[in-house]
Amino acid sequence: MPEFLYAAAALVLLLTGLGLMRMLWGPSPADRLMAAQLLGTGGGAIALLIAIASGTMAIIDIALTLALLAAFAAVALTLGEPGTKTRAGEGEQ
Amino acid sequence: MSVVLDAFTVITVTAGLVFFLAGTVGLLRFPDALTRLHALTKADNLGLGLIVLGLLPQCPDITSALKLIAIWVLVQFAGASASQLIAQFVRRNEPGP
Amino acid sequence: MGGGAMAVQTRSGAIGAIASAAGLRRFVFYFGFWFILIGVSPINLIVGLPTAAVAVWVSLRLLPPGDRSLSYGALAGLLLRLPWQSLVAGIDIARRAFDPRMPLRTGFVVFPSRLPPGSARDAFCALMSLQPGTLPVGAGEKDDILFHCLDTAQPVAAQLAAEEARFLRILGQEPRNA
Amino acid sequence: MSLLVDLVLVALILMAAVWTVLVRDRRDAVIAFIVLGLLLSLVWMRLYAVDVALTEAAVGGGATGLVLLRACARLLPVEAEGRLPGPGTQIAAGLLSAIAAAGLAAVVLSPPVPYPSLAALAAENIHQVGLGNPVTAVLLAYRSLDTLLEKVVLVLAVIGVWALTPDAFWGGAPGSLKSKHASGALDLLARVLPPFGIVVGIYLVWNGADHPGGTFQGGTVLAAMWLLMMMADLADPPEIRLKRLRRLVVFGPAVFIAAGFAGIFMSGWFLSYPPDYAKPIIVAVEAALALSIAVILGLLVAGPAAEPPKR
Repeated sequence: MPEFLYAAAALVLLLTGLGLMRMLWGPSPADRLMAAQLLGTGGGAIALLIAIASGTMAIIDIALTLALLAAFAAVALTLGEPGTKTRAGEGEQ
Repeated sequence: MSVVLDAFTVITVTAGLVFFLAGTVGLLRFPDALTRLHALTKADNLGLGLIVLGLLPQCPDITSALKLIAIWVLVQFAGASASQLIAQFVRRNEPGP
Repeated sequence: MGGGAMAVQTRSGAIGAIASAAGLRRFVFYFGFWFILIGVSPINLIVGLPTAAVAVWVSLRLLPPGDRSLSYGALAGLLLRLPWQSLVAGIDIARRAFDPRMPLRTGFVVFPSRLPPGSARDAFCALMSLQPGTLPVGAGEKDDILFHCLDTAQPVAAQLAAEEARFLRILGQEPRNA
Repeated sequence: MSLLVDLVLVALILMAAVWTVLVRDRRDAVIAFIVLGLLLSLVWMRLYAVDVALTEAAVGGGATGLVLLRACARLLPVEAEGRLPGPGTQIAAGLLSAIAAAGLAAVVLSPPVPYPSLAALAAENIHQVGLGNPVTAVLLAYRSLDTLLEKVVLVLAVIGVWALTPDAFWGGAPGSLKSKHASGALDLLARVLPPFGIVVGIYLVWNGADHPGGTFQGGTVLAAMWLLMMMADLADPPEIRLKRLRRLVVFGPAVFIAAGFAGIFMSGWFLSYPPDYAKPIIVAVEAALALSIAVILGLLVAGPAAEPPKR
């Protein structure tokens, strides 16, 4: 069984890695971010597969951390937009 | 019994891989950003869900099984939030319909 | 927790808030989450108590309990449907992605929502973004929610209305004319 | 099979790294850097260095993106005014980066033989510390002076960021992190996620004594939750003149130093813990450090004060 799970982890890495073509192609930052998002979910799946395959339960915590912070890149994207308030005087409601 | 559980794991994890493939294919093939977002959230959330389901019988104890399910729920919620945030970003930055 | 600025003023009320019915329910919930993470042992129990208390305190500030009582039966039904919905949505995507002709009829649907703006509507949007073929992309005029759809030939608005009626039942409101 | 995983991983990392450097748009470079962080976390996992993988997942997945994309937004008005660094500055920056990279490459490519390691000695004596996680034992017992100084550096970093405050704004609050575009999805996320994040953050710190995890991972998760609330306008960045805030910043290092001095009286040396009490002391120091790290990381992202103090 561990061999199968390791192979599955390798395949998830390969598949989500292929998705990174979208990071190269774009065209918009949103498209590039989607590739990162896909890799985040895939990374969680890889962590869970390896955790069970190797019996190293601590690796589950990596998937937990990735899951908890999965939406942060998408939140951060709006920070980098032109017109986002970051300077004095503009920040008031 | 263990053979049945192992077969269950192999089948569900393989199905999960199919949906990760679908997510990647959709992300690369679909014509515009909003359509690609559908592929991103729905296909790979299901992919992760099936992998979690397949790993449940292999968990050494009940708490780690529950932990896996909790991770899947967190990813669902994060995916739902992230896809809406990215969709709103796309709408603002691309003159759409 | 780092919320130094928002902390402290209401410390005296914190224990009272946690002792309320909603606070206790949430305390059990986060305490359970703590045990899922770490496993059961006496020393973990001791650390879990203040941890859950802090989580409840923050949770009560961020999501104050409403005066409506939730229908837990309807909520459980919705949560049980979630994995099934996820499966249908994923198969829908896979079918379109793998098909060489790629059958897509994307477009926007304006859905007039009966939910008031606020956390309830946001939660509805989050749920709908996990549904097959729909993705909320923002607010329209007045109470409208704008949805991006994979297949505009489907009766999307009717499906959304049915989902909204289910959602309203959780909030303890019987759908009036759905 | 594992060779295949490694090859794919290395290829992806090289691609992400080269793309980060080559891509011209700053925001695209940051996204590629986030991808690089995720991949690095997988590498550490592959090496079974779970502690490091956790740090990379928390820092690379959460904090780095926020810091860098906020920096991008700050640079927009600077760029609009045409105040870009001249060719001299750019060449100097490039040269310095090249020298740093060459130095690192030299160290990595020509290690001394045999490779110096204290791992066996550390593992032999770990029972004296009473911790199950060797990484935490090394960080907080064997080389605690290094760790202490690292945390003091974080305090200095906050002072450095605050020093950029214009005189008129001294003591005021950092600029709002609130997104200009209101979003129900962000609001819901910032109302639902923080309680879970608090439980996970404390779990990572507490679990870190005996299993992978620790102060930095837990502190980063807590900081991310605070920042999420600030971005959704559910919490305001605090005024930097607040005594309470400043006490929180120095609380962790202060507890650490106090534990160090206590060591002089209890067992003869600064930062030496008596074996029977080592674990409780270390856990207390870790808890205090995690709180300070959470506050410090939040303040570093929030940046220097950008409005005058109220009243």
